[in-house]
Amino acid sequence: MSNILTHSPALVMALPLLAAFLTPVVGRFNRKVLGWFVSIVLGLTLFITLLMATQILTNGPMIYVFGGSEAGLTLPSGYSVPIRIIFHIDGMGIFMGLITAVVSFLAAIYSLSFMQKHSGLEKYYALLLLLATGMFGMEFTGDIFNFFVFLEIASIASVALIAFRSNLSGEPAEAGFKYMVVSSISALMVLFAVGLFYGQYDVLNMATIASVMQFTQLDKIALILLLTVLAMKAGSVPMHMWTPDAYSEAPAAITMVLVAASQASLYALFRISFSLYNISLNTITVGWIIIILGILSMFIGVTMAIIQKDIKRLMAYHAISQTGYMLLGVGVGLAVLANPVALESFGIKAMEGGIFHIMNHAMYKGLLFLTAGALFYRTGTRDLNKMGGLANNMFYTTVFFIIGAAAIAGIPPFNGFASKLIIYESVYQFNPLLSIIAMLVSILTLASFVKVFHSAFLGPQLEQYKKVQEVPKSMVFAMAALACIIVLFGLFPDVIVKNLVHPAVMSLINQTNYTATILGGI
Amino acid sequence: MKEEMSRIVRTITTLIYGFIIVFGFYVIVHGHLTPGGGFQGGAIVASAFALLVVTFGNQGIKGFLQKDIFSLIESTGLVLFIVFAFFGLGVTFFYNIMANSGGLFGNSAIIGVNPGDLNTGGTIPIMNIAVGLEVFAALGVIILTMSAGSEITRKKENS
Amino acid sequence: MKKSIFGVALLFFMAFMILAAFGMRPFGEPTVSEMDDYYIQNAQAETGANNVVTTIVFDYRGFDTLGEATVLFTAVIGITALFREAVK
Amino acid sequence: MIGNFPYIAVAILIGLGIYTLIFKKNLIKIAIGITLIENGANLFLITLGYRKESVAPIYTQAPEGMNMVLPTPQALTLTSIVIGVATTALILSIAMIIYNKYGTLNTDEVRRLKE
Repeated sequence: MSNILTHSPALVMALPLLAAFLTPVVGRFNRKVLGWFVSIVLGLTLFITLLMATQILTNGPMIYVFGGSEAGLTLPSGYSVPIRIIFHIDGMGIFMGLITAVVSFLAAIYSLSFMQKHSGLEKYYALLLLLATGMFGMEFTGDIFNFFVFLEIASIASVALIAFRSNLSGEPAEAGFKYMVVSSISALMVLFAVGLFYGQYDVLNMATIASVMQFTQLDKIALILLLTVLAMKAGSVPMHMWTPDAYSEAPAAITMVLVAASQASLYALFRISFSLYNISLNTITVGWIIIILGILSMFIGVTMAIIQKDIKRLMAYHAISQTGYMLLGVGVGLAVLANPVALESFGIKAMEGGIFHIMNHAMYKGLLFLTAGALFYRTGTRDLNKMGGLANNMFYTTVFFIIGAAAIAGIPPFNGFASKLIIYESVYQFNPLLSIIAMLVSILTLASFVKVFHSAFLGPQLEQYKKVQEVPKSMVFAMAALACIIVLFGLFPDVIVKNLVHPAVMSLINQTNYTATILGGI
Repeated sequence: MKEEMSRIVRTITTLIYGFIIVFGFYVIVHGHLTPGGGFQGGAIVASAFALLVVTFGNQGIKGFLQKDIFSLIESTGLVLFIVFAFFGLGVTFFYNIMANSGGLFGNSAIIGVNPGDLNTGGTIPIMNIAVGLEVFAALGVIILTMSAGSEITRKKENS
Repeated sequence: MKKSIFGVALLFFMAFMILAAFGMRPFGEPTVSEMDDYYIQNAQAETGANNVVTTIVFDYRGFDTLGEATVLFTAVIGITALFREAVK
Repeated sequence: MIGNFPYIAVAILIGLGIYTLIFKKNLIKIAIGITLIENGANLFLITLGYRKESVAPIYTQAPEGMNMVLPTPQALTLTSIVIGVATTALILSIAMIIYNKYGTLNTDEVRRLKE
């Protein structure tokens, strides 16, 4: 048992990878078991992630040296730099890992019936597993070049998945092309920044870079490059053009995973600005840049969403808008990082709100995309004007949609309210105007979702949808699981914040801990 | 565009492609001693297949190069690679258990400049071979798929 | 209009890059090389292979190589998935 | 001063790539732009590894008593080249699919997904 625990960081990567390599072979023998095979593998991965979470939250960060003579031995004797790839999983990493594990597991379950009619299923499932692997790698790795490799795995897998339905029409390929260009540029700029770090310090481990960081001009250039491209991959506003296309053209289950994938980029953004640079950078400037990006994302996202006719495009714009809340919360934390008094009084609180919102957003936005997928599965359209009266036919979907919409609009007792409340309270102490904008955006979100609810679900039963039935059981199960998480988080936010979110925030803020875990000498 | 190239190109290709493949495998197997390795050698082997596809056209190689076999080789290579990484799990994932063990590929190297001994390196040569198989098969599948795909485009344009 | 904005952005980017180029250490004179010296000195003894680059690729940073092989595999799966109905 | 020329070459390559991405309308040219940036990044990595008056880090029949260049950038570049091959192959395949569906490679005519 302890052996499994020691090797769990390797297992959580190797298990989905091995399954992905075997999926084409399994699919050749029996297409029926394929979906179940993948679901079981992702379920096991979720189980290992939960094991790791308990371990990390009780005993502190987890280290795994690949190929080392001992899993925890980071430095070779007599040398002061790590020479091997190290997985470095702390509170924040495992927090993101849990999101990835839950989301990809439910996506596999949902796909059991959602993707049944499509051809090339073994490829679909292999790509889903690879996408999950890439995200895990991005979140767990402590090595900056390794991060680049996993960023590429995640982006190539998501591009192929976005373009998966291009046999039916040209639009998915178009969205895939757009996303491919965006993600290749981001990955290459990350590679360039890796070169800048390596050229100056001759190390690739992030904790080691943080400890020797001099904040030269080259480091500033690397910071700007990294911030820009990671904000782009996270779908923040000035660079958000790929988001609605990619989210709306991908299959619904994949869209849910894509939301989590863009949050993995957001995680990397936070990791780099907090753990790599921390107070050596001008935290007030960078913090305000992130806050302004957040405010712009919030506002432009929601205004663009209101005018959309396509249900998935509308939700995609809302995803941009909700990304703004996370940037706002964490940006406030970054802006007051150098000021211990302010950090103690509201900075940590704001970051808790922002980080908690990441998980909440993954859950309710996933649920909303799944309900949109359920509507598409039964009606064959995503156009809101063509839908109507579906509440008569699809009871469960309607209930789940209401839960998701209430959560995204910040209505108690759902989880969106819990995290938004923390953000409002703490940001108000920092700057009241920002808090008011955030509340305004929330009201606009509610208005937009009332419109969707009205046009898709309410009204008289339409003639062409007379025979529409509830979606199959596996889809209902996936949606129900997400709805349960949403309600539970909404009812007991304090427990989650105390046990899961607070350690994540502290692991971001405390840079000395981060470097000391690798280099020793606390 | 004509499917096949001229007689000169076809003759030279049939003469030369075997040598390219052998050279590729040489580069793969000697990866731990000389410049090269799994990726480079795999790319060389795949270039032989690219040459064949260019020379004989997509129809000409149908019975000779098959995508399914390539896919199988690719999966085999990857599984071999990850399995040898798993063998180190007694210590850590990716631990080189066979280095300096005296068994297969287990000789210790002479420290410093030496003429090179093929039987060294532990899991490194095996992983080289695994990656070499994976790379040439993967590139082969890419070449075959894309050339078949471009043929569809060409047909569409002509009709 | 849009093009001129992009043009200005490109100019800024180029200025950045040139700035970075002049800020780098001189070509061919690495200031610190502790990690690489470790590889050069200990690779032969630890793995038995003569080619230091290969030892890094398959031993010290073997996990990167697994990721890289996976990228290639992903691309192959993606391409065959894209052409799955056109090419049998 | 002369020591910085490799880095300037890198800057020019990456700048050319970005220029291609912004101002060219053809999907294949966009793919070429990405390849240019990638080559710039690879060139940057490999220049970082050079050490004056040194030989390749391979002990097989190496000259005695010479310094060796830094091996890590070579390994990193190898990795990023293979990743680049995968990216380019996928992006060209998507361009082929788009051409099959729409009969054009011009980005202005391809644009079906609107705001």
